[in-house]
Amino acid sequence: MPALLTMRNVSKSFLGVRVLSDVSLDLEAGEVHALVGENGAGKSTLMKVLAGEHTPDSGTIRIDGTEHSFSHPSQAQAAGIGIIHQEFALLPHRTVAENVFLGREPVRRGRVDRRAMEERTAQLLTELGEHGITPRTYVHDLSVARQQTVEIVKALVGRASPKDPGASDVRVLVMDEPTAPLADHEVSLLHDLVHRLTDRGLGILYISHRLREVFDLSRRITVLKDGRHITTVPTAETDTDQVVRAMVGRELGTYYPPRARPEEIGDAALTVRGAGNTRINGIDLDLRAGEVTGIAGLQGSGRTSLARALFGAAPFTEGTMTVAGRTLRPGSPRQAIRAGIALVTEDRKAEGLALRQSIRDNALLVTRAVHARGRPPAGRALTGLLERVTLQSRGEDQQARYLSGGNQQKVVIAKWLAAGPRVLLFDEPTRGVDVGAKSAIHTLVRELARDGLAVLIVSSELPELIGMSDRILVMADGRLAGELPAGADEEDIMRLATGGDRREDAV
Amino acid sequence: MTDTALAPPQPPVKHSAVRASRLTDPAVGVWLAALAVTLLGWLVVTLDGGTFFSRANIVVILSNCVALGLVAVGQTAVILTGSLDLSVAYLIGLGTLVAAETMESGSVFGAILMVLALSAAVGLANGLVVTGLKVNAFIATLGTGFILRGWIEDNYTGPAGKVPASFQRLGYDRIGPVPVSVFLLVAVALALWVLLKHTRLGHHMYATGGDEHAARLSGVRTRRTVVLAHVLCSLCVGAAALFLASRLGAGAPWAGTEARYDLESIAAVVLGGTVLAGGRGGVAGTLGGVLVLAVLDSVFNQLSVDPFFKNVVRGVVIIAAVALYARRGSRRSA
Amino acid sequence: MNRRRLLVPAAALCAGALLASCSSDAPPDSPAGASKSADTSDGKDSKFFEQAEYDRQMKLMDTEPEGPDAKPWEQMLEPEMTDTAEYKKKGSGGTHLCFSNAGVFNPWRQVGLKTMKAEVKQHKEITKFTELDAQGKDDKQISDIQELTGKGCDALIVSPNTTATLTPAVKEACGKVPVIVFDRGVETDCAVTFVNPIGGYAYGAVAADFLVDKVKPKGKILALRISPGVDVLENRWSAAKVAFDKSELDVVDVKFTDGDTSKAKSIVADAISRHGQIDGVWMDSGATAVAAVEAFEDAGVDVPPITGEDQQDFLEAWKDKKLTAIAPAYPTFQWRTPVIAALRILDGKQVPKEWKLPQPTVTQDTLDTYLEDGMPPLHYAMCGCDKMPGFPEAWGGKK
Amino acid sequence: MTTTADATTANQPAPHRRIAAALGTGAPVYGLLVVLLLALALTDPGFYEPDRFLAFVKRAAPLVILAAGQYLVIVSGEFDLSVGAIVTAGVVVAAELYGSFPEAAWLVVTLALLLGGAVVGLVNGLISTALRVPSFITTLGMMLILEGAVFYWTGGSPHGSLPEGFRALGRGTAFGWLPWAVLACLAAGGLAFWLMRSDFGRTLIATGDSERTAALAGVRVHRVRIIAFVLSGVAAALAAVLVGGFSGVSAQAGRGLEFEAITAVVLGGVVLGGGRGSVVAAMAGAFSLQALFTLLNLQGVSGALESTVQGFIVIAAVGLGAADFSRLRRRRHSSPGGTPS
Repeated sequence: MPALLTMRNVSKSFLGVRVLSDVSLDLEAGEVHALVGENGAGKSTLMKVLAGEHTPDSGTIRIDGTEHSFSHPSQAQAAGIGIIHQEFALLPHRTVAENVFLGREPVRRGRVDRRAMEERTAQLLTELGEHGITPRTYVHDLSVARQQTVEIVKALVGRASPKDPGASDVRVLVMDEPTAPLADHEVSLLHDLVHRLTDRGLGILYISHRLREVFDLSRRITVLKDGRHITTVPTAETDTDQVVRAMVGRELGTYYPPRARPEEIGDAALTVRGAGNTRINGIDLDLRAGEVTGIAGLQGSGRTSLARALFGAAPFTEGTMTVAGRTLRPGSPRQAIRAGIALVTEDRKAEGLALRQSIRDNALLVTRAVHARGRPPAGRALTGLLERVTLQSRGEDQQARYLSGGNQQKVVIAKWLAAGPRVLLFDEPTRGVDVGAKSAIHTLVRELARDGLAVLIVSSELPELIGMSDRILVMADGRLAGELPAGADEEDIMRLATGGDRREDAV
Repeated sequence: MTDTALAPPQPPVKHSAVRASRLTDPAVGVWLAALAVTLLGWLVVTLDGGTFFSRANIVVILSNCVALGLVAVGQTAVILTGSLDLSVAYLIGLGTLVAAETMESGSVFGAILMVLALSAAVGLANGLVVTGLKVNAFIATLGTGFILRGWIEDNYTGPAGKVPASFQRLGYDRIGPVPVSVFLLVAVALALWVLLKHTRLGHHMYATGGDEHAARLSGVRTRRTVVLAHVLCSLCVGAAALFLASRLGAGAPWAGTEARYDLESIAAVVLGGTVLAGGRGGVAGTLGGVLVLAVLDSVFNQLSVDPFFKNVVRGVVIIAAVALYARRGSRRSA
Repeated sequence: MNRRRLLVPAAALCAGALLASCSSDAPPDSPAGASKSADTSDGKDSKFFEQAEYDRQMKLMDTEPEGPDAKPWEQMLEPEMTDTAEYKKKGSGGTHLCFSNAGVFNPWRQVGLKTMKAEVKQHKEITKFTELDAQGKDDKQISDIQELTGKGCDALIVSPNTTATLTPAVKEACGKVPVIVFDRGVETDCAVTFVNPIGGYAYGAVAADFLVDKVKPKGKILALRISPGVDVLENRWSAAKVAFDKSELDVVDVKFTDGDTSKAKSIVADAISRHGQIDGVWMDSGATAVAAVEAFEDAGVDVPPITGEDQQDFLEAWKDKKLTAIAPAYPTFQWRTPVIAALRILDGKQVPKEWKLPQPTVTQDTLDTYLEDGMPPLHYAMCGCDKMPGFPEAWGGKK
Repeated sequence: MTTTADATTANQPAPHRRIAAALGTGAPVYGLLVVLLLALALTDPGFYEPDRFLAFVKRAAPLVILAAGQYLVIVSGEFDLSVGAIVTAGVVVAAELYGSFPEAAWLVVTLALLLGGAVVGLVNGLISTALRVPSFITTLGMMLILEGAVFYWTGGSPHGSLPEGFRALGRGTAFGWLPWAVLACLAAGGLAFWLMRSDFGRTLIATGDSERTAALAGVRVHRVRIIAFVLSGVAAALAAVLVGGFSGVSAQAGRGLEFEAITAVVLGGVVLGGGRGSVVAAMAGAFSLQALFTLLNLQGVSGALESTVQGFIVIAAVGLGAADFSRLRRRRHSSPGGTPS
């Protein structure tokens, strides 16, 4: 019996540049097959080929032994391939049902059969154990996590036949970084879901940077590098180091840089007392020069709100905030920046970069916007700055959108360093960043702390948080639930984070 | 000042807000506005010593809705899909000419088909230029407009053709106070409404307008959708041309441009709460917008307001209305 | 799959169209009657040329008008009087006069409207004057007329936006009130009287003949027109064409300016450079005359014989720059006549079926009599308003 | 994925790339312009005689200035449909002012107009940002309001005429050979160019590219956009001065100019929606458009067909640009910059 899905010698190049060369891969029914590799290794391209977004230059795609060639996503769907994209493909102003069936609305007597759509959607939602969503809810009224669920339901709905509206004939499900937007307990929900799907005989291609998940979930792991197939191994027969080595092509040494020694930690650069706003309250916080403070917490616990409040993006409405001794009345990012606060946001593409502008213009944006009087660093100064963040690019004129996630993040950091901040806030510093760049960023962050900056890191990746932080503050329900010393373990953190089970409103 | 830009991506909203949004739905709002304007007009006119709800006046208001209404309904289709059509004005002119001339020589029905065929062709051209050549709709349709204009100027030197009395009845007959042409408008609007709400094409138009990339990833044939939207729009414009032909009794090259149907229709659509960027709104609102403009016009007439001053008021009304929608929109972080 | 979807709206539209046609299955007779602008156009101006009408206008130009010389707006050429007893206003009480205006989208109409309003003021018996402005929309003017017929007007004055398209509406109105049409005509004689000057042919011919007379044979003529498709203007051009064809002159360019002065100026400049020289400029209206003159100045060449209109700025330029020029007029005083006509009709006095007004021309000799100092540049000299109360301020001028 | 080329060399862009960057995305428009200018030379050998050519530039000046102003608004992600109305209003108001104060100094009137333009722009900006009305609608409404208001005020036609003093800027020449309009055009162009090199210009483009990013980087996005609108208004007013000077009083001086300006900017490869495109290219677009008009004049294309030809060429040119651009994008996309995931 042939494998559920076989891709053989798939090659794809864009005007001469090869991004996939002779990649082969197969997927059994009921298996989770993990696909790992650094950004630009070709994962996304491979998936886009499978999804029918790109047509391969050569190679074959077989499903149940029958060969297919896709020229449009709808054909891939018709062939039973469902994709969960890293960026959601949801329409905020349409209902859940409309989104789920978009592109394959069931039609009865010439009209779209809304009832069928909504019934089927509701059914699938309950099957996935999701009760907070009704098919008629507007997507823009849903939390990110629930939008994720909608994405999955959407992927599960195959091309409906008029007879049996919404009859799912999805055989292959591709998940591209599905847990990226999720909080940890949501991740475990997702994993249960994945198991339930495989039990139904679906084959799942699972793309992720989080090796822990990969090892938890997958039966086999395939590693891509520079558009080539490196290896495919049964998960049971390998370990993290081997995989990482295959991905990076070198040893990654110790994962995290050494923490700050006590004498390196200075006095408070930023102090907050009794501060709060609609989302968070009672915040007492000191960020000390030279120290890396980690903020842990579930999605919706207020950790991001805290960062944005400190930065004045969603300012505190009560309490006091002093930076380097001078009180800062909460207002706009502009004021925060003036006071020497910088925020590396979670959503790099939408909030961190002007994607169609050059690296130079992005790096200089803050200084141009705020410190217009003092000449922004130009020429060598800028070059030096970019070297410092170990940016790898085709020159300062390259547009930001053509950089990899890691290098994009480095540009964002450079942008803030150019403004010479005292306090550096990171929200999910390494989201969607590949292993190599990840450690580079970690090292950089530590260096900055060592240079006397006060650093705050918000992250949903506990290993990162634990590895990087000199102390960890845990948030729950918009309050600081407690503080843990360096090297605290995940159980302590989760206990504080989930203190008093309030998962529902945490979502 | 920059708070809008800073509002965090997706603040969770309670479901009650969704209910509320039903009430603050622009489509409803604009009809309320229309009602308000009507009552206000009635009040003012009566104080001025006129009669607003006279049968004659109602007829006038309604029949003034038809031409703009048909165009605006079509415009709604393209705008919802995230596109735009600035060529409508010239298409109307050409449409009336073709209609009148074919009716003079041939049959009425033939003429109708001719005009619709012409419109469909123009719509197709617009759609293909926008999707195929990737020319921004603004420029593309502006260009086709120019092309049509040249065609008209080169082939016609004034009103031409002649519409038989039989067909003119479309423009002049009425049932009670309701001109039959209004039924044409209603029919077209209804057809488009059904199409938008209850067919795949409709759903895909909303999707394409809302987020073309997402729609495409979801397997929507976005290009095809945009092209069809343009065709639909042009067909509505064709209907408008037919109506005008029947009303004017002949083809009038500048029937569309002198009335500025291109910009007026867009104004009406937006007044009706359809978002210019696409993806949200609908026919119902547009009709409301058209009604508001028509009633305003009538009130101006009753008070014989200086024609130049009318434009000032219209401009203010349009801006004010959209500003209102913007406030509503922001309140629910839509 | 999309075919079926396309059917839905298509069907809907046909349904709409059908609905339309069922309400109109009456015998397709043509009440509006065939007319010049109703026959299919072959895209050339020939269709705008009628020998008979042309000859008539030529003859009228030499005809002595009846009526007071001092008041050309009350004069009439070859009138065929018609009886209006049936319209005689019953009982006393003020007169309610209504006016459906095509629009005020150009200075000529603005001057005209001011003049008409001034005329209305002069008559105590007119207690109410309702004006509706169609802003150049045929469709709106149709409903305006319908609306006015419902307003209890004693008489309705109509200045149609276009000839063919307003015929049905006017016919409808004729049944209810005495209708006076002026400026542009309609294709029905149901109106009590149709007030208009001699016409476009005469205008075009006068200008053309002037050039034929002033410009040496083989001279290069540049014809500047506002825009195609405006019947009045088309007539002017077709008549001019006749004259030029007969002459030795060589019309090197016929361009449309859209009444846009800077475009006109550019066109003239380009024409000069393209043809080396221009020996005469013919214009179908005065709006852009001054721009043309300036184009020659800026190009550093003498201004050749040029035709314009009785627009103030042109007359001034003419005088200051000692141009060889002529200005046929489409007199704005014709805006006074309809009011006068209306009152006569309501008095039961006779009026001509077609009230032909004289169409004076501004020539070198008459220039000073028409050129009124202190008037705004876009004023039309032949408004016949210089004796009216409120002149010149009401027309934007200064004493 | 990434080049291991060491950063230092990578960060010294080759001169040709610097030039390319300076020219921006508008590459196709320069081609178009060259073709048109050549065509002009062929149709009319005398075209490049200094005075003739200067006359051409002088004629193009208003549109170029409008394009520059329109560019600022478009690149920040907005629209300005009111410029045509501003030009008309400007000319009529100037005439009206001279009607009341015949002795007014040209400089005063000119400055008054510029100020007026600035105010209109300010209103446009405030409504579009603070009230969040799409600028397409704001400026559309403003167009109606301006035209209406001006004619309502002047009863349809201005009372005065424009004296030579005022008209010199649009009609006269400096040192007897160099039209003032050309100088004004150069000045405006230079200013726009400098502006876009300045910090303001950069933040403006960034705002058009990603409003959220700009705001979080401390850019006062509303203020930046409002300034763009104000500048566009001023540019329109300046164009009004030139147009009025060039051809005198006219009640429809600015008809259709808004569309011509936007067309010019798009011809210059500037992306409607903002964040991309160079002001030089936009102005080149304006020149191309004017060259096209002139060519059609000289070619003696039947007056009626002109607009058809114009329509085709505009669509073709923009289509070409779009195609060109997208191919460029794909090449870069696959380049070792790494594919964004």
